[in-house]
Amino acid sequence: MKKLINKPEDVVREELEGMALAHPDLIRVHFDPNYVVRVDAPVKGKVGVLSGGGSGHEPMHGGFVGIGMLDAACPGAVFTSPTPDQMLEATRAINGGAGVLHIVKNYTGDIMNFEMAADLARAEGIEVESVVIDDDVAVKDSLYTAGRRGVGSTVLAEKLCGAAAEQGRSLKEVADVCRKVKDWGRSMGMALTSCTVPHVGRPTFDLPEDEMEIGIGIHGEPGRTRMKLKPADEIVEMLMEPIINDIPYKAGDEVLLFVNGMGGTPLIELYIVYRKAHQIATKHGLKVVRNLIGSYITSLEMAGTSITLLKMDEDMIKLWDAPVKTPGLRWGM
Amino acid sequence: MKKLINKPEDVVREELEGMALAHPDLIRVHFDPNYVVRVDAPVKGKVGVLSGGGSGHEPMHGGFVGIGMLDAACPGAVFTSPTPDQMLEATRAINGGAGVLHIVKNYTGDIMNFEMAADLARAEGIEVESVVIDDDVAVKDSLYTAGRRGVGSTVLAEKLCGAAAEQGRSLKEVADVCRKVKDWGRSMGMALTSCTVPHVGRPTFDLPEDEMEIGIGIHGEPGRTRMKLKPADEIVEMLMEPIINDIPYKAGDEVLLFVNGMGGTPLIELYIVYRKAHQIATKHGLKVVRNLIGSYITSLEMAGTSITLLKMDEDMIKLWDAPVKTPGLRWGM
Amino acid sequence: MVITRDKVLDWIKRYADLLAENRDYLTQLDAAIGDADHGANMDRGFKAVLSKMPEMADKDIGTILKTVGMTLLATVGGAGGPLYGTLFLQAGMKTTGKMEMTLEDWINALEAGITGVKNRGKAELGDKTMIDALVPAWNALKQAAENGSNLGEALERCARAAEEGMKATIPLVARKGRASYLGERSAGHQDPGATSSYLMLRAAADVWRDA
Amino acid sequence: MVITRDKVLDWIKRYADLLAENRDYLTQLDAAIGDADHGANMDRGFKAVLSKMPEMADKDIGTILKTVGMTLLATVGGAGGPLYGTLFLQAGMKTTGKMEMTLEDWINALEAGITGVKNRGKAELGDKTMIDALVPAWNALKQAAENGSNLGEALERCARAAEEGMKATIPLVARKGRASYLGERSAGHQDPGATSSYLMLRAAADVWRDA
Ligand SMILES: Nc1ncnc2c1ncn2[C@@H]1O[C@H](COP(=O)(O)OP(=O)(O)O)[C@@H](O)[C@H]1O
Ligand SMILES: Nc1ncnc2c1ncn2[C@@H]1O[C@H](COP(=O)(O)OP(=O)(O)O)[C@@H](O)[C@H]1O
Ligand SMILES: [Mg+2]
Ligand SMILES: [Mg+2]
Ligand SMILES: [Mg+2]
Ligand SMILES: [Mg+2]
Repeated sequence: MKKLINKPEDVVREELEGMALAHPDLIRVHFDPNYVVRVDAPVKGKVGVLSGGGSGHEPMHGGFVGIGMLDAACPGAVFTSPTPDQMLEATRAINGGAGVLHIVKNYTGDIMNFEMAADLARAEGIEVESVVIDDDVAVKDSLYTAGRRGVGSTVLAEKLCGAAAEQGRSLKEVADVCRKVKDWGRSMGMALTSCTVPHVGRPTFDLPEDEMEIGIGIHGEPGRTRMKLKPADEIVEMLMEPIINDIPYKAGDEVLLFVNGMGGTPLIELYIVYRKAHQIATKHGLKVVRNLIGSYITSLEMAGTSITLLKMDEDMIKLWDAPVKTPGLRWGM
Repeated sequence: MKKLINKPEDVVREELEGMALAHPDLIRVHFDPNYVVRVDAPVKGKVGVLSGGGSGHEPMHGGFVGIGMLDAACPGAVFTSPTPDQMLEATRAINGGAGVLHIVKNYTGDIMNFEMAADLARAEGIEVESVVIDDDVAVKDSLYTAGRRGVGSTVLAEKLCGAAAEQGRSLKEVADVCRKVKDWGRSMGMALTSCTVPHVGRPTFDLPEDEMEIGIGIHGEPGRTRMKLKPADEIVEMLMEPIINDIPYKAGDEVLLFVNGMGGTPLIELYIVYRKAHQIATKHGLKVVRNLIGSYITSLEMAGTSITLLKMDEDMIKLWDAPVKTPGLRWGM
Repeated sequence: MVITRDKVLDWIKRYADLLAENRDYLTQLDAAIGDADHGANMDRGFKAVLSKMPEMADKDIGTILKTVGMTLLATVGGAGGPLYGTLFLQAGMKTTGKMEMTLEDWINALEAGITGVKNRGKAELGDKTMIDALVPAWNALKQAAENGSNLGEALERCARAAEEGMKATIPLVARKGRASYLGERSAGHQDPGATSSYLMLRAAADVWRDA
Repeated sequence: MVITRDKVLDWIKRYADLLAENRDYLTQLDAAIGDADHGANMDRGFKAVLSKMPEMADKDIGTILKTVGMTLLATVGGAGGPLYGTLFLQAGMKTTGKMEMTLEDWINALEAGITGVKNRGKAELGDKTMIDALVPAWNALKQAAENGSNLGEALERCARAAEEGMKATIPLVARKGRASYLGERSAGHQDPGATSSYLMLRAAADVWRDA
């Protein structure tokens, strides 16, 4: 296992300590229970936006705490949903009286832990809405299963909801923005290499030098299919096709195209991916009006990429362009 | 070789095409000869800031073209200095009448190619100043050798000089800012893995599973020493010690601390590195007043990190905080 | 033939030991169809539980089980945390104030725990989850009691049924939890949660055998 | 015993072929003490030169060599581009208008080229660069001419001296170029640039042997 870490059990705490040292102007880090919170929380009268999930996806979520995005983030152990007590304390810490939105990725653990936290918060009189992001088209959706995973759209939801909350919208309105992202966001990912969970010490799966996994999630879980390595353009086609087949929108619509790196893939490759993804979206008549290219929702040091397509209406474009100042995403201020 | 690319010989062109599709609001990409140029270049009366170097270090340099940073960047083949014709055309394209600064990293190839370009540009009546960045303390400096490599400080020089040029400072003044960075910036890097140059197809060096290279550059070249893998804190000590021993400043001074990822190292690890680097800097009485954490000057998919320390005076802090809007670095607008 | 408060603590310790021993095994199972953390999660949770042993030492069974449940909720995370947390919490509710349990009490407590898990996770038998170990195990326990088995016998039947249920998850295609993302590819692997549930009931059988 | 314009073109083609054949070898040498691109760089440059063959076909030697130099400057990049570009440009300056070269002419052209390389790169003999192949090679060429050797013999002596110079770079510690960053670790490896320079003079000896 080749990582810049000390002891596996200290990875999350030390990463959070690093974040606290690096961004005292933007965030505070609370330990035991662990959460990252906007330095001026709670913002009176503003809806609080909270997310959380296992660690190992940095900058998501802690890196998106700040102005115009998340008010707080709860990091779990690596790839493990955080616990209700973290979420409850963070919810309290960011409740400015206008209620709190929980942005939850659709994993059984996240769902259950956030559910318990929301129940406890409501019992204390805090208004809580939860929206579950489930955008991964690599997973077959069904009433009888856990449904689709939440992946790339989460980053976009956090930006858009954060901007909406910053504008002073109500909890319902902010949650409505999140529901639009939930409805309109579609993603799919692939891996060139496995990641290694620190406390495990060896790769989660073995991928021969000439093979790749298509349809992976963000936890080193195996994907939909394994196959021989292909040129980037063919890979992008394999990711874009299921997305395009699944989107509830059509030629002429405006979209945001998000090409994400899984942690071990350099930017030079992401631009090669973006090139083809943009071409395919355009060929289908979609207008790429905004984009995001970089490693924003990662899977430790996994090499690979995921593509997210999100339809954008006028309001969402304005929310996207609104100022944001967080360790991981910043513009306009 | 596991990469998201098509043919090795198309990597640079396709990456540039991806950039052009992604950022038409910020940059134009010129092909044959290749250069990336700010969309509104030349800006009349403004000093043009140009840099360039081999590809494989993204977002440097092309990702730093935009408002408040570079006016143009010349990408060479992977890890190969660009050629004088690219530099000459780019210099012409950004000359707004106030002259052009060439920010050059200290590699024999870069030096010679930029020298020839500067000579040709001057022959055309364009005022050109060149500043050579040579901040890598892993390399022993000497009058009789090629001297130190230019690494992390280059990113900082591009930001600060870009801001100075945006303010309307003269060529000499902008070059003076660059010379301050040259004088005050010190860096050192290490690798956990080698990178693979696309047209070579196999790792540049073989690093056993339990070993690392200390004192590497950004071209997959071997480092100063190879040794057994160590915990992150010890690695950071090994990088910070030669830096601290070499800096021409002292306790009480204000510094920018830049923790850089080499391309294959995820952010979670960089924060663990930052934590220790910040602690060491602070222990030596340096005041970390600004920082940068992320993969900004990479070496393809190499896993590893480099640390840069730059003394900041009041003017530099203001230049650092000034708005910047490029694909790779953005704030304030 | 009753399970004293001290025996309950012994059971928890034994289960904690089994989880520590099987940490890598559970992780390996989870790596195949999940995210390679079930072993670490359960071990972290039960290490935290062990650290609460002093404060549980003089408490009734209900308080002990609720403390275990709360501790798991706050330290395990993932799916395992709320599920095992709920199991212990609900079992604790059924045993409030008790300093010892009869076989009957245990059947009721376990039933409440399993019902809690079902309500929380909405998994059914055959979804390839811990439910596939727990439900047959409880059925066997109940049956044994009805047939007049003594405590030791009944617990052994229970543990064996859990083991069978656990093994029976191997051919199943997962419909709940993280393994469900794999679809057909999840078949051929044993469910990690069913395995940790079996270990829990195996610990009970071993520790309470001679109660 | 003169080198015609056509023979110059043949030499360039042969050198291009040698570089293509030795592309991986040069890259390997550069991987050991540099950045693994010398083979690809030179090959890319001379492929571009080959594509200019039609336009060079009816030109004088000076124009041919200058065209090669300009093409290398614009396509090779790195250290190799300016150095080989300068070498050919300077040699071209010395042969302006010539449709054929005597041994004397070639000695002067090569001297101008080498001087250009020295001025541009500031490397001295023993710095572990292409200079270590070029300078001894030129000395041997000059010596052979003074001793009255014919063209073929002189060129062979030149190529052999380049080869020896190339091999003599192995134990050296680099003081110029990228290999110098390695310090002592650069010893024990043959310099890639010295190797490509040897190939250049080897091509000349082979192609012009029977001029
Ligand atoms: N909805 C559910 N109902 C019951 N058990 C479940 C459910 N989802 C998952 N599980 C159990 O949880 C186990 C995985 O636990 P763990 O690895 O700790 O959590 P995570 O899946 O969040 O990483 C699975 O093996 C399965 O037995
Ligand atoms: N200052 C110099 N003078 C002469 N030759 C040099 C100098 N620096 C480097 N070289 C030659 O260039 C070769 C490397 O060329 P190449 O790999 O194409 O460029 P780069 O080092 O930029 O990757 C070295 O092997 C050496 O022979
Ligand atoms: Mg998990
Ligand atoms: Mg090079
Ligand atoms: Mg798991
Ligand atoms: Mg080289």
